[in-house]
Amino acid sequence: MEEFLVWLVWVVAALALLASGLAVVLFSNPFYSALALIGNLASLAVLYLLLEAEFVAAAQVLVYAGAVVVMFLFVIAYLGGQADTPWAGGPTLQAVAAVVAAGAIAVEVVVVIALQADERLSDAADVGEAFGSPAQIGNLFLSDHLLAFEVTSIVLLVAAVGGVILGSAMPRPRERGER
Amino acid sequence: MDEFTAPTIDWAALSPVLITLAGASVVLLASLFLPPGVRRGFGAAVAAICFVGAAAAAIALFVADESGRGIVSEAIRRDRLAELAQVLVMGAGLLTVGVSYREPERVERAGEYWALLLTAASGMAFFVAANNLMTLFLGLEWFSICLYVLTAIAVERLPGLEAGLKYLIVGSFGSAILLFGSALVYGATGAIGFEEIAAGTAEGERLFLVAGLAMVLVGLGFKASAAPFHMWTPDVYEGAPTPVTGFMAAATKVAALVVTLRLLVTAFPGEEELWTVALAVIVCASLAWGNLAALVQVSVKRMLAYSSISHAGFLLMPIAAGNELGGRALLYYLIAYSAMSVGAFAVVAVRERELAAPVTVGNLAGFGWERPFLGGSMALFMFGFIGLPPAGIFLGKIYAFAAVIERGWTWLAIVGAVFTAVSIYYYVGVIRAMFMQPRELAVAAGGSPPPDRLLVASVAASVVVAVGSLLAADPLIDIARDAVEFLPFPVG
Amino acid sequence: METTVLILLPIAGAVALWFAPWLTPRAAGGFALLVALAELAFWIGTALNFDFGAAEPQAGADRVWFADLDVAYRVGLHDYTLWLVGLTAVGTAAAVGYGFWVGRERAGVYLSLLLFLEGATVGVFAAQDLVLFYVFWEAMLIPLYVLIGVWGGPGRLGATVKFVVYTMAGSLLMLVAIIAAGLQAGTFDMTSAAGRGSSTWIFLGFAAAFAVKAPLFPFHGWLPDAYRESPPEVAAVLSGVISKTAAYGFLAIAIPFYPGPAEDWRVPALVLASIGLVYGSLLAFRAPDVRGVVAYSSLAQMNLILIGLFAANASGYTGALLQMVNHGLISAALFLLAGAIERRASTGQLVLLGGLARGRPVLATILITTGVIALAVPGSSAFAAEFLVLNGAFAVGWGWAVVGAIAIVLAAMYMLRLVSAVLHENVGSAVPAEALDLRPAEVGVIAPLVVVLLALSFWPAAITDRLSGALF
Amino acid sequence: MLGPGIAAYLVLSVVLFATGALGVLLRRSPLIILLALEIMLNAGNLALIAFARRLGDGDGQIFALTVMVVAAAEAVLGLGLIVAVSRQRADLDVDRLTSLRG
Repeated sequence: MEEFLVWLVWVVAALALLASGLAVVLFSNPFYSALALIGNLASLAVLYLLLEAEFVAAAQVLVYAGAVVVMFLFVIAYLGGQADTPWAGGPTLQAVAAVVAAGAIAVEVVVVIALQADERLSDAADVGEAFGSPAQIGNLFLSDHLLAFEVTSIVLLVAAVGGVILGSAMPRPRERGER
Repeated sequence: MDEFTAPTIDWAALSPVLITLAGASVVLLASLFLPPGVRRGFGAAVAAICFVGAAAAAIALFVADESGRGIVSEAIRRDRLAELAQVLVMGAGLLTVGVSYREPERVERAGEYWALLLTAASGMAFFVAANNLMTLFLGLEWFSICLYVLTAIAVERLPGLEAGLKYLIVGSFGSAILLFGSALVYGATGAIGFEEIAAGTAEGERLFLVAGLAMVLVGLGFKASAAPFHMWTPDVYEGAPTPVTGFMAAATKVAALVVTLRLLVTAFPGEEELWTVALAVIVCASLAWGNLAALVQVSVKRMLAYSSISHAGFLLMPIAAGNELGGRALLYYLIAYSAMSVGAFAVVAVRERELAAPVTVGNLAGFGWERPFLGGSMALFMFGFIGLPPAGIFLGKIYAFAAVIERGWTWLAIVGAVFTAVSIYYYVGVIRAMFMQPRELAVAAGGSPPPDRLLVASVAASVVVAVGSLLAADPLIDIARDAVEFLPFPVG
Repeated sequence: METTVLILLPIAGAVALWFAPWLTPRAAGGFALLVALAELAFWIGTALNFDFGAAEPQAGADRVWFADLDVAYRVGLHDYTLWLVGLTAVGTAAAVGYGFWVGRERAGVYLSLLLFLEGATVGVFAAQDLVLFYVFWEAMLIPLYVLIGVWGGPGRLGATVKFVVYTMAGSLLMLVAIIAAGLQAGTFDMTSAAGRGSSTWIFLGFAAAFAVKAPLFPFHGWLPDAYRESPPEVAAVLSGVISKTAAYGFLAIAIPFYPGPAEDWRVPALVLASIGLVYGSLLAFRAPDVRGVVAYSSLAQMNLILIGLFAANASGYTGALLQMVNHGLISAALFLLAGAIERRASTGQLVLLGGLARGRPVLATILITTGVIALAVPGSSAFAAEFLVLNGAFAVGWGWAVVGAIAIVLAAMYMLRLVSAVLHENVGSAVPAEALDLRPAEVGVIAPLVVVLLALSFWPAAITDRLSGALF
Repeated sequence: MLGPGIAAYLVLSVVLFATGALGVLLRRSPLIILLALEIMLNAGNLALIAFARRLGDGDGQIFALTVMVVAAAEAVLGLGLIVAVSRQRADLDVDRLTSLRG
């Protein structure tokens, strides 16, 4: 019964994940895309729970859905009609690159499925209660991965400074603006 | 619940990272209190002191002991490869201080500019020491994010902003690929540390490992701007403020290539037959694409961007050789290349300020005779980029070719020679414009900018490094040997 | 030690001039001339102390440059390179003197580049290490490029691009060959026997660079433009001295180090050189201007030298070496004379020239003397050299000697045509009546070249008897 | 472990990564490209966590957490740049959509 429930949750989460992912990419209105991203992140959080990564799942919901997506929504609202301005600055040679990427990824899917048929990937380690718990994560962060932890704070600080600089981009008077 | 034990930290090993980081904080905080007039000078002074201090610290570490060791559970390494790369990054940073001191955009956001420059160098210093996939990813993002902001720091200039956005998007795309590749490698070997990956390679799922290795290579290829992952390079180099471009061209290449070398050699020695061939293909693509596209460029910055793509090819060539000679070749080449990149972009910056317009090959006309020192230096850099003496890239190319020939890939050296011949045309075009075209062809200059002794000093330092690296080849190659000899090269 | 001085003296002079832009053109010119003459004097001193007959390079130096590939600053002079270095010193001194007298724009930079070129050329002849050889080889290219590109004629930009791309394409293949050879041998030392081998590919890599620079027949596309568009004294150095570095490359590296492949490729090389000899002579005969005649005759003479080299016997080698010196002096003198003529008539077109002999005895005497030596009348040093070359070629096959003999007849034709078109016939429309005879300065520059030629004509054994068996 | 094996999670992550990659490559709107980049990074996270579960190893989860921070930082900068670009565009020239060649 429990097995069935887990399967059910997984199937629902997986379908939601794929559907919302596609929605993010396909919606022409960035506002809907950002909303779809919330669904995407939420279904990811569910999957993380199934993988016994409770702390990551919690962080996912708080950081992403709570902060990042909200930021996206603010910006989209701020820009209004300008938000979906097409932009020629993206990666070039899209068609070729897309085909190559799709091909490479298709190969990988086949690989994964093949491995699964091989039964090699269906096993998982036995993990104790503590696996994925805040205590374990905290312990790792402050011992083995202390440097990574510190670096994340630097990355955030730089992003904050960058945000301040970019936010200061006030339209300037013409005579000074033309350099 | 495990008993928590705080890790012991080798602060000395982190000193190049910490010195620059501390400098960044000082500049950032001080610029809140200092009057705008002195911010620029103060920031520049702090930046210069920190770059010198960090370089000195790295040199001291290099001299202090020859054995490498891991820091904080092998998250990063304290070894001579990292320390030499740190010296190069700091040197590029120091030169960039001189080049950007009078850059017009610096006046408004002086504090943030210097802080970001220092932080970027700090991130690179961390990145080159990375010893597991997580620190590699984080170090990459650390300095990349600084560079995204530096590219767009002239927030009133649309080209700069668009370049920053493009850099961010393409760069993050590369990082995402790198991340997914890292995940696959982690899954295949059960480890993120480079040595453990090498140890776990044998029993891991090989298909995952190969796919992961390929994606990691692609991610690093984006940073090194090697073809076919180079498409951002010309636009970003053109849009970014010129001194920042010089710093990116020099320091990013050092960081990306040193890490590529370390990762491939320490983590994937067992997959040598795969990545050497993959790199050889990337080398050929970069040489072909960079050199052929550079032929038709009008803008000097774009031309130099394509030239940097082609040099990514030359720099990857010794890594593709996979032997110790190649490791030496890479580091020696980087010494000369990084100095000359900063110097070349510095000269472009001068002309750009004179004309108040983007520099094209056409409006360089007469520049060589107007400013003999800068013109002569630029000529030296251009001849040097071709690979002619008396610049050190000449020997760098000899070493790179020697490395692949020693591996038995003479054909790759011939490909390199052929595209060097192609490259003559566009490098010489710059010299021709500077010295052989009548001055009237250039757009009327917008007044003479004030003399910029710091910039000239930076260019002079680049010239000294460029020529000195040829004359003092033996000690430099010994240093390069010290830096790489502990790496377990898979070939020869 | 002396060799190092010979290399570094002009380079030091060049650097000093480069860093003294405040010098007046006159002061800069005087200084440059002084350096060039000091170099010449030093060469004479070296030659007087030279031990002819020793097989080892002399007066050299050996300092480690970078040890891991065994590359070192190894220099030294063989008896045959001594003469080529002397040719370089004489030719450059004449060129510097001429450039000083003519008064080029930005004289300091101009003359410093000429001096730098001299140092690099001496380095090419003196290097006993393949990497060092390559360094000097490429270092010659940079001053030449700038000299032609900045001070050349109206078509200079196209000429420089052609010149640089041709020569670099060849020399980059040589670079790969050098690296491959050095890695195989474990050292780049040219004096060690380890560098020699039987690899056809390495031989062809060297041959590519030398064939372009010499130039051997189908690789001469850069030559006419470069010789026409250069300032006359640069053309004099280029055809008189620089082209000899390529012949030297065949003589000292390509053929002796790779005897097997050189043997295999001897017939194709001889065929190409013969074609080049005849073709160059015919073009020289048809060329419409003074410089064209001298340029194509240069092509022909270089191919004659290559015939001597590829004969690969003592007679051929000796003749080729003597002819290298002869031709260096002849073509330097002729290009300087061409410059003098162009200054007077402001054109080099033969149809517009003529009648310059009347009232200008010095010009006429010097031009005729040079021309007569160039066409190898019996008794001239060129005759001695060409006889030795043909003798060497005859030992390989009589056909090659016949081609050479035909070419000598052609040489007589184009030289006489040049002399008569310039000096005799009716006064050309471009020749002003008030055009002066050669000025003392011009005589002072050109006459020494001719005097040396005459001395060699009387005493060719000065060179030929002072060649040890080191080569053969 | 209950439910589907690790392979199922990996298939999901690969498909998600492909979706994001195609979004980055094919869409023209920078905002949507940024969202697609977030999806790519999250796909990497899913793979990391799935592998961490399989290996019973905490490193993968730590890695995923740091990736989240990085993704947030990238989003901040990306959005900041988009806002700055659109302000400048409105200021300078509404018709000119790009000043750089693509």
